[in-house]
Amino acid sequence: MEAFALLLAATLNAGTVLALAALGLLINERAGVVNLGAEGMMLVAAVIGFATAVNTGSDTLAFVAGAAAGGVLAAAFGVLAIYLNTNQVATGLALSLFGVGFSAFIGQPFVQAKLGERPRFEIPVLADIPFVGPAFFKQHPMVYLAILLTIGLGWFLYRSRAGLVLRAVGESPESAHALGYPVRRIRMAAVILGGALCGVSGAYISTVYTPLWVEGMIAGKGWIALALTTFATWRPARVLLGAYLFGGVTMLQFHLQGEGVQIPSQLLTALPYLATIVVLVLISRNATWIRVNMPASLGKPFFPGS
Amino acid sequence: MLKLEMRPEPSKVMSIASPLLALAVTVAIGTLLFVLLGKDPVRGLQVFFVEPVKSGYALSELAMKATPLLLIALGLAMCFRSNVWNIGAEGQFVVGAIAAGGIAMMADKETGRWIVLVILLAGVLGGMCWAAIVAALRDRFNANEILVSLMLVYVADMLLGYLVYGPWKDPAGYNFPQTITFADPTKIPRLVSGFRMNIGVLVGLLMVGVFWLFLFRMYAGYQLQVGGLASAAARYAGFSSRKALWIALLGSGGMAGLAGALEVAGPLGQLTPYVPAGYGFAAIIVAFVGRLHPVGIVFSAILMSMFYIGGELAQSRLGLPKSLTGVFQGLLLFTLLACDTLITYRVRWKKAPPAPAAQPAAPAAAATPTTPAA
Amino acid sequence: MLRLELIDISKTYPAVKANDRVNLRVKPGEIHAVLGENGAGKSTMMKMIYGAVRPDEGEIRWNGQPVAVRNPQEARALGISMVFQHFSLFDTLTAAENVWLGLDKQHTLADITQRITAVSREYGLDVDPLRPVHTLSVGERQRVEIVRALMTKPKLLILDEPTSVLTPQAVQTLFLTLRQLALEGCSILYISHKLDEIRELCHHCTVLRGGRVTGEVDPRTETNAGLSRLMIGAEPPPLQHKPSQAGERVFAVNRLNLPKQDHFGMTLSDIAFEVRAGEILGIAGVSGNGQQELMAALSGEDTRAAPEAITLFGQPIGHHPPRRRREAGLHFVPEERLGRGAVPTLSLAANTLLTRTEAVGRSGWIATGQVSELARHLIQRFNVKAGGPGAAAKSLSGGNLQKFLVGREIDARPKLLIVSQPTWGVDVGAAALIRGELLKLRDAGCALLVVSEELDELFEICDRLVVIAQGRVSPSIPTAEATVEQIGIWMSGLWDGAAPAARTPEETSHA
Amino acid sequence: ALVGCGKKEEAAPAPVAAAPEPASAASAAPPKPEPLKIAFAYVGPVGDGGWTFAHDNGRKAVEKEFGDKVVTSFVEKVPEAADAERVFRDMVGQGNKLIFGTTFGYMEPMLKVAADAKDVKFEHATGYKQAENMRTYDSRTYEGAYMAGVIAGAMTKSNTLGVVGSIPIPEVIRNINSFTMGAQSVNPKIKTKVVWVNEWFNPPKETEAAQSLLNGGADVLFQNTDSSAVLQTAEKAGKYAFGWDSDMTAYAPKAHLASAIINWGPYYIKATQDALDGKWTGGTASWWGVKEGTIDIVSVNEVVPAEIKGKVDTIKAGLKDGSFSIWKGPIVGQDGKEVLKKDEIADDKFLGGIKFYVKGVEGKVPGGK
Ligand SMILES: Nc1ncnc2c1ncn2[C@@H]1O[C@H](COP(=O)(O)OP(=O)(O)OP(=O)(O)O)[C@@H](O)[C@H]1O
Ligand SMILES: Nc1ncnc2c1ncn2[C@@H]1O[C@H](COP(=O)(O)OP(=O)(O)OP(=O)(O)O)[C@@H](O)[C@H]1O
Ligand SMILES: [Mg+2]
Ligand SMILES: [Mg+2]
Repeated sequence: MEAFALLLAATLNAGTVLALAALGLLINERAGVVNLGAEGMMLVAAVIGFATAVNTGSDTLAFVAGAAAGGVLAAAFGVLAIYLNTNQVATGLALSLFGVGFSAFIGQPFVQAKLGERPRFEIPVLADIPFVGPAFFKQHPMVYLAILLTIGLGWFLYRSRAGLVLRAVGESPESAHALGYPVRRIRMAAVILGGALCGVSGAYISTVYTPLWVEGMIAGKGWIALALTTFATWRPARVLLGAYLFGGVTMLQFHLQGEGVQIPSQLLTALPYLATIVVLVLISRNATWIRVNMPASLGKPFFPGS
Repeated sequence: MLKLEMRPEPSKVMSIASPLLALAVTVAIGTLLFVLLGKDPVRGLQVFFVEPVKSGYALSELAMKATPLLLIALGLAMCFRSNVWNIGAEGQFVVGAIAAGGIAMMADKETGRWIVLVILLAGVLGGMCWAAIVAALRDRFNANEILVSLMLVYVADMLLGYLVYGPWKDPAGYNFPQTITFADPTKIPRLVSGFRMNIGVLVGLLMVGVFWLFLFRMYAGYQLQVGGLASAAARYAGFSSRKALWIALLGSGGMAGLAGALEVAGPLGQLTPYVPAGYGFAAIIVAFVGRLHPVGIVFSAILMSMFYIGGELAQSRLGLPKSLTGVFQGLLLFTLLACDTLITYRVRWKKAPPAPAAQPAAPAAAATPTTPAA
Repeated sequence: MLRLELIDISKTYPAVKANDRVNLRVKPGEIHAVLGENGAGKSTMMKMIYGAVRPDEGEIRWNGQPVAVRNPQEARALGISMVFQHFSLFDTLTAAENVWLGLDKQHTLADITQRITAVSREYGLDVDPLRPVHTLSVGERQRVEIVRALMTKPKLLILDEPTSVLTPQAVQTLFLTLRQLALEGCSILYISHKLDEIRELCHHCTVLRGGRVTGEVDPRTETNAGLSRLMIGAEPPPLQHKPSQAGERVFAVNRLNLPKQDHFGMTLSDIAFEVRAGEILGIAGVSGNGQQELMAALSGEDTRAAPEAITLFGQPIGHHPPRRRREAGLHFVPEERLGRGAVPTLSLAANTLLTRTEAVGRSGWIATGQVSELARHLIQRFNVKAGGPGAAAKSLSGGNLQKFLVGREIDARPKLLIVSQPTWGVDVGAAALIRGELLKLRDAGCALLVVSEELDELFEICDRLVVIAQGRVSPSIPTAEATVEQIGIWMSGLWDGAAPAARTPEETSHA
Repeated sequence: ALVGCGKKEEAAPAPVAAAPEPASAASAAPPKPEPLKIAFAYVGPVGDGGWTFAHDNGRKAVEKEFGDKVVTSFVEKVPEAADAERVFRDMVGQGNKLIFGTTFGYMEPMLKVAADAKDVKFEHATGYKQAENMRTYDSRTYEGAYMAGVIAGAMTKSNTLGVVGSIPIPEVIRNINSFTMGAQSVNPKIKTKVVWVNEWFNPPKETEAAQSLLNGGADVLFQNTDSSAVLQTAEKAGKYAFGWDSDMTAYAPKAHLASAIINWGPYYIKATQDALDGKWTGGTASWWGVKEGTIDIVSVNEVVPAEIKGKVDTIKAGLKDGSFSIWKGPIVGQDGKEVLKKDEIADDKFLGGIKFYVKGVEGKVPGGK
């Protein structure tokens, strides 16, 4: 029982990392822009966030710095993909490539750096409830923030006017343009926001999740976050659930190994990826569901003709 | 402020000038970077652009490095031209290598040289099989091929890991994760003795011709591209999008598998967990930098390899870190993409929004060539 | 005082001068027509008034004051609303959300939902605010657009070709609404190239040609011929229309039933008609009534039909893909030129390969010389203005590309030619040429099926007519015996023997 | 020609910087014995904080020891694939006379290059193939693992230890076994859980694996991966863990029980000295450990009882003078079968081929039969 509670707690934590980035990517994809540069943005944000935490001792500042770094890179991507109409897939890949190299490059001085003592978190009283406490109430505030963010984003997209405009831009940039919405500026804002959230996730990884900086430490989480948005058919709550699911499968495979389950460890390691494919297939079978939820202009450049 | 304006027709001049411009900008940024790092920029550029081509041996190495990139990128270019986004060539490369390795392991000293052909074929089939999973899931369940192909990269890595740690492990290898080293007859024939460059280079160049002909001279290739450019037109003409999907994925998977086979039966000579070397991902960039054109890809594959090799040399010659290679490659791609914009758009200096009163029209606008009007 | 005045407005696009020092004066409560052939610059002018495009030079005055309308929000703040020629709706959003997006901030969605109901009652424009737009018919979509425009209580309403998607009866309803608005003091800018409509509705008319104002008249006192002269400088040459000699039955559609493929489509039920050699059968109807689905089924883009439902020379072809149908002599010109009939970025030569495979050898090898030769031949034969076989399809103007595409199919010597919207968005000269070519083909013994939303065109070239409404097709009637009124009624789905299930189409429910 | 001596007025090359330019160096300096050029090929980034980092520290030790008698350079992140051969050939081409390849995967490429460059000396880490101008070296990392095990056995309350395994090669399995045996030497009830991440270096994955071990009841962790992620995860959870390869105290002052470190410096200095003295011979294998000073356990935490610290010191001393052997029978495998009879001491061949878990380790060796 205790072990299960801890597995749950670890799952939430692992899921949070993915959820933060995936929610960010969801925002820019809702506006019709695919940014495959997530991995690169997260890496650069991880090193900048880590450097900030080392120098200031403040995790909060690290998140802010990470967000700024992610935002800046996303803006570079945005200028190319939105204002210069470059191919989004290629530009995103270039950003990833650049980010991997650049983060390693600027990160050299921080490889052996260490952070101050990592604070521990628990919510008084609630944390002491048996089972529930260890499972849900001993988490970093970011875990709860991610949940709030999901709720907030859901509200924003489906209840607020600004969210409606965002969806409208992703649905039909031509129509939005005709109605007088500054499509490219909105897309740009969404891309920057998406990058900033990827940045927060990167900084969270290097300061809280695995508090250190080493090259390439994001190790594919950016790609998984990208997969999650499709996986979740661009709906915030599903992104969060998908992130937890993925985090759960990841933790579960280690858990099973630890319990000595007789399955080749390579198969277990491949499990999260196989799970993604399976879920993707299940979701995609319903074409209408995808059509209704997928931003219709996803990946297509828009160039106002005037 | 600067404004982009769609050109009535893509500029021929810019399509040649743009890669040069991009290279120039990258070189300029690189020079700046070298100066900032306190390195001699001339020496720095030399390491990246001269040393990799300065001798026969260097050229052979460059060709070796460029061959897998070239092969994979050719397949991907066809794929992307038909609007199928296979970004999992790395996985197809690995499975091609596994299949080729599986055959190569069966050979012994007595086996005839024909085995090389079988190995290459096995590689092609292996890559195709892996890509076929993507095609099938896309075709049958409409599953997004970007994600499926990407996820399958990790699965392929694990498959390779399972084999080399498990059933295929060299029994005499002290439990290290590797297969036996393949028998001599499996070795891909070299072109020049002493140089590692092998017939893969010729295969690569041959495939350039094949792909060029297929894309620009064959009806099937035409159909594929119409599907990618305008799916409604393809439906109207009666070109099957399913067929295009399968051809594109099988073709690019096969090429990636071929590259994998050439790699294991060539310089590697055995399967290890380190077969995946990132060629599949780098080739995506190679394909784009080469503008998805077979001939362009030859140049971009060479350029990319120069960056790789230059990156190694820059470490031992200048003490620069490896990460610089990625920075350079990223920058080159960024600038190239940006410069390519100039092919279809031109940059114009426009005044800010006009005041209520009249503003003179931009004089240049009137002088622009007009398209034939009805 | 004038509600709106444009003084010497110019707008240049890279390839054309869309507006060249145009002037426009609109009085309060006036229904003001802007007339002009395709590409005359009407839409550009409207977009400048609405702030969606910025003029290069010139002055806009609103109630006598010079203004800079920098974006549509500012236009709406002034009291200008616009219904676009190409709808600017968002498919997956509800009608209310679509309306909300077109308004400026202060309201809540709930508010809007209520007001939509009120406005639609006031003007007889039935709109269900909670339905997603993709479930609406074209007519309903237009009502959403109009309601959206009306919600801002505009002082000036711009309508860009609003009637191309409406039945004649629905047009009348719209006119009632517009007249009511005008009486309330709202000025209306009404764009159309349908002369009858303008003469019926409008108080004043500004005519554009080639981006310039070529005249200002009172349409109520003008004849069609007079307006036409102002619009294109001449009357189009009359067509040579010999009586037809219908021959054997070439093509028959019988009991064609097709369920719709998604929400966005229309179900085809029990469609039957036939086309004989040497005749042109016209299919009239308001767009969105199943034409697209029918064309897809006939062309082979959709092969779900039962094999015997479609026969060509007696052979069942319902399952055949487009290429097999073409081999059997069935050629098709779709209404979308760019993206369907032609690949925009490919050359004209390459575009011939979509439907013409003479240059493709058995091995699949393309003889490029032969391909260019064919393109050159088509350019010459059909008088296409283009840079040559190497010119990209998208570099051609609409009319020239249409000539090329129709020519591409005519030149293939089809036994049956199906043409959808042959002159859609094509200027008068090119339209006359295309119609002439179709008639020539008929006279040569080919069977033709023409789908068009323009009744005038159908009456001009067809020997027999059927009407498509709600996914059903009416019995055929010789053109000589048909009247516009009757066809108009049929377009609402009300023909004798129309299945009892055919509910009253929404387009006429508020008539 | 390889011997260089005499002090020069020029400063030694900057620590991290690579070789100065051969051309300028040659023209600027007065005629003098050429320095020995030494090159290192690393598999990871110098900044991995683990394996490659430790090797690079060895390289720096060589520079410090020999000053301007040597010139060192390195190439990092050399893939264990076709690229390696080119890098080695280039190192030869650059005039390096002593070349270190620091990972197993360089074995075949080094052999090939060695065959063509007879005047160059090749040193290959962790491999098993030699040539006349190529020899192998390795560290007895299991000695550090054993000593860490002793501490772990004393510190665990749950009697469950957790190991984050990288890649199931003999070395790593040997370390897991040694760690377990060390723990059992002070606490026979010990069980060890193992989780494989199938990578040398993937900090988030290591974190997740560590977390799942903690969740599964392990309260002292050990890892054979290259980052400090496991240690830091233990710190966050208030549990214990060890540093590996290099001293990691700083990363987790509370959780850090000790660091089992590899110090490649002594071997690299000896190899360089051999080369400088002309005494270098190929075809041999060196396997150094505590005795030669390449393996140590350092920075033992204060919370470790003095008694245990004393025990560790005794073991270390025993290893140093050869009076103590870790792999000395009786040793029983997981399945209960005796793998080493009483008082039998495993030879290096036995150690090199370990593919089984000893009793007390849970689970199954991946890929094992
Ligand atoms: N700041 C502005 N000043 C003047 N006109 C504007 C402004 N913003 C938008 N518009 C007008 O509104 C129309 C719709 O905006 P559009 O989508 O073109 O903005 P955008 O090009 O995305 O914005 P940006 O200025 O960021 O490029 C434009 O065509 C333009 O005429
Ligand atoms: N965004 C644009 N970029 C370039 N050219 C344009 C653009 N919009 C319109 N044009 C060109 O300007 C001219 C006038 O176009 P406009 O749409 O105003 O014509 P119109 O009178 O509305 O025609 P129609 O009856 O077809 O709607 C045409 O030649 C058109 O091709
Ligand atoms: Mg127009
Ligand atoms: Mg118009």
